[in-house]
Amino acid sequence: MIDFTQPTPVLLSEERQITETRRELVLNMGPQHPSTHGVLRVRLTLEGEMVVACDPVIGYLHRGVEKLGESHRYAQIVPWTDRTDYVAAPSNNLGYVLAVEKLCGIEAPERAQYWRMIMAELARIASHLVWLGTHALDIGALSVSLYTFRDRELILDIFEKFCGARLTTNMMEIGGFSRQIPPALPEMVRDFCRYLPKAIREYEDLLTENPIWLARTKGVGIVEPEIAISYSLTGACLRGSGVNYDVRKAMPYLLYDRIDFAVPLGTHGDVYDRYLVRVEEMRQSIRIIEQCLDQVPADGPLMAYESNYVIPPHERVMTTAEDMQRHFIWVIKGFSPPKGEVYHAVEHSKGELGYYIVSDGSPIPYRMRIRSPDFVNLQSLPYMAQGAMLADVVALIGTIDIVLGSVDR
Amino acid sequence: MSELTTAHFLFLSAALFIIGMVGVLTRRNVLIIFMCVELMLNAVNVSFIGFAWEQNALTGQIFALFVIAVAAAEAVIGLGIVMALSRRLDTVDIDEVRQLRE
Amino acid sequence: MEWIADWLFVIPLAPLIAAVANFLLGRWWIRDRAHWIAVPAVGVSFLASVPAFLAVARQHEPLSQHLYTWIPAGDFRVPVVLSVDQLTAVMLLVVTGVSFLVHLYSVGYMHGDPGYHRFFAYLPLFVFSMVMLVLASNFLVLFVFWEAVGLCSYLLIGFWFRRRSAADAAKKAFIVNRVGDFGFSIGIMLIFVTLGTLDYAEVFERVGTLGAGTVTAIALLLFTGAIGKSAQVPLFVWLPDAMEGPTPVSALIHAATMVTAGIFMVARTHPIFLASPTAMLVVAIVGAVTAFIAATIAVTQYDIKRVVAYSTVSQLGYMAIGLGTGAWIAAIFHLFTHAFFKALLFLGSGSVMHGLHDELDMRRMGGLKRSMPLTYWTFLIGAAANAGILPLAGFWSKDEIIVGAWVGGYPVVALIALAAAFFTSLYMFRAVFMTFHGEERFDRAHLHPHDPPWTMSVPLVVLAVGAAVAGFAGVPPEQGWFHRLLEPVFESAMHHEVSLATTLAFGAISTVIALAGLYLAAAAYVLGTVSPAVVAERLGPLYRLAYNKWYFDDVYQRLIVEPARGFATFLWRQIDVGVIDAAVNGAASLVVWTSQLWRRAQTGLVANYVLAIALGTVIIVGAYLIAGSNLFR
Amino acid sequence: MAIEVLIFYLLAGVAIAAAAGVVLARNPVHSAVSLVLSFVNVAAIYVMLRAEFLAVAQVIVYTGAIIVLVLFVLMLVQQQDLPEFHGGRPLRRAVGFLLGLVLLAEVAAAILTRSLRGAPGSWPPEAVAAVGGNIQAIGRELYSVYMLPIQATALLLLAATVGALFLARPELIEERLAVARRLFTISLAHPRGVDPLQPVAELPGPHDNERKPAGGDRVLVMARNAEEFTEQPAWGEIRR
Amino acid sequence: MDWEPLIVSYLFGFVLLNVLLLAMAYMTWLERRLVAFFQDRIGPNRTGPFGLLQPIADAVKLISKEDIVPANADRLVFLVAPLLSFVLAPLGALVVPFGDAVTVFGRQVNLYVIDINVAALYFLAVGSMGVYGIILGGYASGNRYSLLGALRSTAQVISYELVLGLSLVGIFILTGSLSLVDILRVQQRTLVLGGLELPNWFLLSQPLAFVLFLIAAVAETNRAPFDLPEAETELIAGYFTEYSGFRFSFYFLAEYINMIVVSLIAATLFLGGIDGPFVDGVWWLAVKAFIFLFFYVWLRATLPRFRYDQLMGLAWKVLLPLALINIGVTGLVRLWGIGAL
Repeated sequence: MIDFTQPTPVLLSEERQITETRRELVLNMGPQHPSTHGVLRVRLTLEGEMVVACDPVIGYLHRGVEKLGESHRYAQIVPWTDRTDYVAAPSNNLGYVLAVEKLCGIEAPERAQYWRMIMAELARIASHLVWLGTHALDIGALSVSLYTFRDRELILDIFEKFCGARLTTNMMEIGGFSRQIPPALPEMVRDFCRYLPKAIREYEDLLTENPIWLARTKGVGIVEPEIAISYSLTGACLRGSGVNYDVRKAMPYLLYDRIDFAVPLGTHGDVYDRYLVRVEEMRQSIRIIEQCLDQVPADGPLMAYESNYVIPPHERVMTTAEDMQRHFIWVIKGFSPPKGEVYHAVEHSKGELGYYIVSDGSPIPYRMRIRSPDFVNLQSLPYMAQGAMLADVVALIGTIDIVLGSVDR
Repeated sequence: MSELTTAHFLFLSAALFIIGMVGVLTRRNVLIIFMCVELMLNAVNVSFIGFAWEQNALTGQIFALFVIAVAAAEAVIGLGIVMALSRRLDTVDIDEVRQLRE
Repeated sequence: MEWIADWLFVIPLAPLIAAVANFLLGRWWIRDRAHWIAVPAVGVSFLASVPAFLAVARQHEPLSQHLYTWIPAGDFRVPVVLSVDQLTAVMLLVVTGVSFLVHLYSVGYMHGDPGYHRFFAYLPLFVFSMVMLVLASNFLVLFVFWEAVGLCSYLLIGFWFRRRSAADAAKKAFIVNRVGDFGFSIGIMLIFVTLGTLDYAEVFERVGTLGAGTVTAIALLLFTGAIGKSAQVPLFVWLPDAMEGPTPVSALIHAATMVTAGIFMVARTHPIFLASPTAMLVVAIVGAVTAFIAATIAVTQYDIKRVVAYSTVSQLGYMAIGLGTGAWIAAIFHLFTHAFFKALLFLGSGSVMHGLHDELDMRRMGGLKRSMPLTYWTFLIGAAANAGILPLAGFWSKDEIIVGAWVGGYPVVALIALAAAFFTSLYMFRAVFMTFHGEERFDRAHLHPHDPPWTMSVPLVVLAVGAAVAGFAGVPPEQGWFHRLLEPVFESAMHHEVSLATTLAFGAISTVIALAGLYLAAAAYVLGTVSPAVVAERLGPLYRLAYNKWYFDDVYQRLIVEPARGFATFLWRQIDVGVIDAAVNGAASLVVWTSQLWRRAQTGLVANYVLAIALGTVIIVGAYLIAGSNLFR
Repeated sequence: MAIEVLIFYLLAGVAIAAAAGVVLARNPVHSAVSLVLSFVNVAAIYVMLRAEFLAVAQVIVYTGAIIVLVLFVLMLVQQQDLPEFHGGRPLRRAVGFLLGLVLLAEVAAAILTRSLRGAPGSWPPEAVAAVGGNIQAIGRELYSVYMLPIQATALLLLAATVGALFLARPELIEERLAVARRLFTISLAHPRGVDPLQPVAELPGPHDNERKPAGGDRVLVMARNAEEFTEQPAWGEIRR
Repeated sequence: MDWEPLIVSYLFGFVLLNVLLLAMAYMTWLERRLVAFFQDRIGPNRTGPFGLLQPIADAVKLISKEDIVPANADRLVFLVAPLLSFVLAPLGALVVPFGDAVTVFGRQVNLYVIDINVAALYFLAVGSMGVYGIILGGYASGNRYSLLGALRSTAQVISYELVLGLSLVGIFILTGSLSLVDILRVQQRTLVLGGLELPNWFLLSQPLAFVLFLIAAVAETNRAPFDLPEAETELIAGYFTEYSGFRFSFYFLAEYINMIVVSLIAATLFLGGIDGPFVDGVWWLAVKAFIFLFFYVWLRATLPRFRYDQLMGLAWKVLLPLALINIGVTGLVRLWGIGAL
């Protein structure tokens, strides 16, 4: 246990002196390796099969999204957020647009908020499905990944129906949605909600009580709650350790305070608990989506109106002079939010996703910073991996649930 | 020598034994010495079985079986010692191991 | 029923399997389901004993099954043979039957204990050992399982080993028993030395060929074992302390079965005792003294389980009287009836404790009659049976022992036994009245006594029925069914000829004595006409003598434990450190010194050693070659 | 020349050549491979000598277990730990070769002048065939006449196993790892979020969280409120 | 010397080898199709009808690929190791009896290559030799993943070899012979059990041994869930990470032939081999072996992978004691003669 009253010495991996450790084997896992989820590189120091030290090396997918944010207008940044965590793109959009809306002091109409929630929860399910598939694949359960990807297709179909894109959706806009909801969409989502619990039961049949799965996940990669907090883990990594923190509950945004759902918390803090938590989160997401579909008004505006910060609706641009002017300015020059700084966080499928924006009153952010959850969560890998077996490392990488696009940005 | 006699097998045994012995005497790697010891044990087995064949008896075969069992035990302990050596002294050179002097 | 002869092995095997299973798997797999193995296993054992009993009861021929030869060392062979004759069959029924009920009772009593599986591993292990002890057909097997039941007793007394008193009691039981077992083992060795065999049948056949002194020595040594195991004076001190174990254990081991092993052993080896009148006299005297002393102590105790425990000691004394005076069948009959009512009393007191959250002191009970009717009535039956109230079980058997002693020519013993009977009745009803009558002296705010669940009450009821009617197996006295059953076993024993008048007279006398005890108890604790405190003060030294258990423990502490400890300290400080260690260290330093000289020859290079070996080989082979094969002839 | 003799020469030649390879190869792995080759050939010679069981035992025990273990150790021992073939102590090597030659000469002389014959044994090929074959014959002999030696051998193997476990006991690894953990822990532990000195009781009290059984003996706590505080499980017990 | 049986055996062995190779080729196709079926996919279906020509296409591709030898490989060993693996794999099948003797061209031909007295041990011996291909290949590649794969494989094969052998001892006790032909003959009898006429297959009298054999055989052939030496998510491809082209295909061949051989042996030892209802014959053996192969594929599609220490723990702490218990019980039963098994 770490003594919090004392500063802990931090030794950087590259400067580490290997003195009396001649017997150790240094293994470079990645950046080209089947189970590092992209281009993560992990330097493992092995003693036999046991991991003595583990240093994640990141940056192979760095594209400077934050820097790009400082040279694009506010509305142009939304597509860039898609490309950070590309398995749950709508959630990234959501975090950004909510931050900008908070900066500008506008709010999307109720109907749009409900649809944003639906899409964010669908994105969460999609992300968890990808995670479950790859995690199981890492541990050797081949078939689960194909099942989860099969079911993820259904979500991508919904996205496609809603906005035309499947992966990098770019669906949220500042102020709401400018397009109409396709009439068949609610029924499509409902169908999905009816179908998914069956699929989840199928995954659970394959894994939850499987002795090998239990042997591989139980007691592996334990993170105590204090440690989890001190690493500032968020998301399932934190809740698997039994710490009750979910942005949707702690700092409700959108209309989550109107929805009845529970946040699952683990009790042992190991890989298995994080698995259970994420599977349960999928179920809770279904509940949220169903409640949203019940509560969402069938009609009503989807876009905040009468503001310089949002793009005016199409027919009014065509019919009124003011709106045509506003449209012109919005498109050509962009909009200039008030001066100030803002941080807004959403509960992304991987944890707390925060956007911090500093505005100097110009149409371009002065600074944009993304607090991406997987980047932060990944730091706990060395802690979890120490003393584990080599095979556990892939399970641990899987359990953190990283997307390198989001880690490296 | 148009027919197989015990002498054939005894010569084979002797050859293997002496090769093994020379290996033990000349090599410095503990692991190779270990393998040479196995070779010597095996050579002895050849003559055991050769005699058994000559005498129409099973005693030699059974002795060879015991030799194999003892060799297995020896292998386990010997390799354990080699591992311990390399772990503690970082060497498996027989000339560098002088712990027996104490 | 003869087919059972091939299936005798089932009787010990079933509990053994249960014990092993619970022991190996209990901790991580079986846990709270332990009774699902143990209870049926003992049930099977009991069910297998019934046909065995019926078989020998019908045909009078002992059954036997050869399992395997344990020690085949030349002429000395120890086969493990299970043999069942009438005596064994009775013991089997008692052991497995009472054990089954106690197992059932334990399901409720031990529920929720963290060592549940451990308990249900030890208990069947005990049943296995006891059954094997009973089934043994030679002294060596008997001795092995004699020790095994001792071990089980140790484990079970110390079951709550985290409690210091329990651990101490377990140790005490073990050590005190060792004293007896020491004599017992010497006796067995003596038998082997003199007769060259350990098989029962052969020993009994040839016992007549021995000199009187040898037989007496053997008999007395064997009886030493019985003194230890059956808690006779002077080695009874462990039994009351053994109440630290869980109550079902007390009921099973320290009342119904294990302590009777000594009685059983003496009865089993009766030809040896018959050959030595001196030994018989000693047995009778020890029994009488035990019966009396324990009864007087029981009157003064307040711990309900201790009262029952001293009662056990006292009743075992009665059995010893029976054995010593030649009333063999009566002794076994008493063993049989005693098993019922003593197990009942223990389970009853366990149920009282259960209701009162482990309260043991009778001064903090009282008035439980209303809240625990079932316990009350069953306990009352047990107490009355123990006290020898007509027509319950204890009356018939105890009376028979007293009559046997009287007509067997030991009138003094009989009188002591009668006196003890008075105290028996007194302490038994004292316990009943203090516990169940009078005002409620427990903390009524927190305790709500109630009758136990069915697994605990069913055994109570069954045992109560047994305690009530078991005595009729021996009616009419001396000619009852029980006597005819056991007659073949004790053929060689002399028979008492008892006139009807004597029987009736003694029946009347003991009834009067028992009622006197009952009246005195009632007067003191219900009617209040006699004040116990005043009586105790009047009797002064006598009361204190009894209250302090006749100072047995203190005497042992002074005379044995402390000198032994002093001697051990002396050995450690002076002999061990001063002489032995010094010698060893001296030898070692000598070796060190000489090896310092020799080490100069060692280079530490293995390769050089190997070279030397090879050189030696070459030289030896060469020598052979030159000198021919007769070199070393 | 009978075909058997030819086969024998072939097998024996390969066996001896491979044995020489064991001694001469520079790379210990090559030595091991040569040794395997030699053993397999010797096993084939055993078959010629009507010792089928021993042939198979030889392959299973020597090549299948012992040499595999040797290779295992070779790979675990780092290459830089392996001594050079050449260099150092030429005198000893010369003496070794010389001793080998002398012994060879002596043994050859012994074999050629051998006059002693033992009494013929009780297991001619017909007797062996009568009980079903070599393996049955060995079994009969082994478990009747050699009962005690085989028990002793079993004890020896047991002792060897225990000894090996002792030699390879994992404390060393644990010690090493403990050192590593002190040195290499990369932690960003800052006192943030919780104050460990604050007693638990002062945190918001535990609520009646719904507990949902999930998978075996695990439960998930279903928190409905951000303030809800879950009582801590016994972390000390499940720490690795 | 009588040459004729030798030549007949040789010819039969040649035929057997070719059949094995063909079976192996279609085993790969079957596995891909089956796994695809398990996973809601289609699998190879383009090359020929139902993708039946896929194995041939794969073979052509593999053979025509470049044979790469890494710079820091131990060249000789690197080149020989896959061959070793491939050569040893089908040897086990030599002792499998494929049927009673048949008459071909007026000659009595035994449908097995050899019937040796120690056939079962021979199978184990060949299996234990098979590890050399893996360990040498892993060592010679000069790659750390390969080395780790080789190390894992060594420990695994030694451990499971033991279980595999011990699980068969029960059968040896019951038959009193190690010859597969004898074992088969014993199984062709009928077991009468309380009025029921059952085949005397050792599956019925040695169920525990069967389960142990099955598990150990899966481990011995390095298949899921025991495919640690080649665990792709941990060790890329384990010992054959550095191999390409036809050397890679040799490992591949060896793995599948091993599977087939083990299935044949398992079917012969436990399921009565060619014994079956209606007419005995090699088709029953094929059906039974196919069941095993299907089981292999099924396992692969279903189960996650064990961890190295768990694998060792399973072998030494669970399977080995169980095997010993099985031997003890079988021995006692045989000693006391309960039942006429």
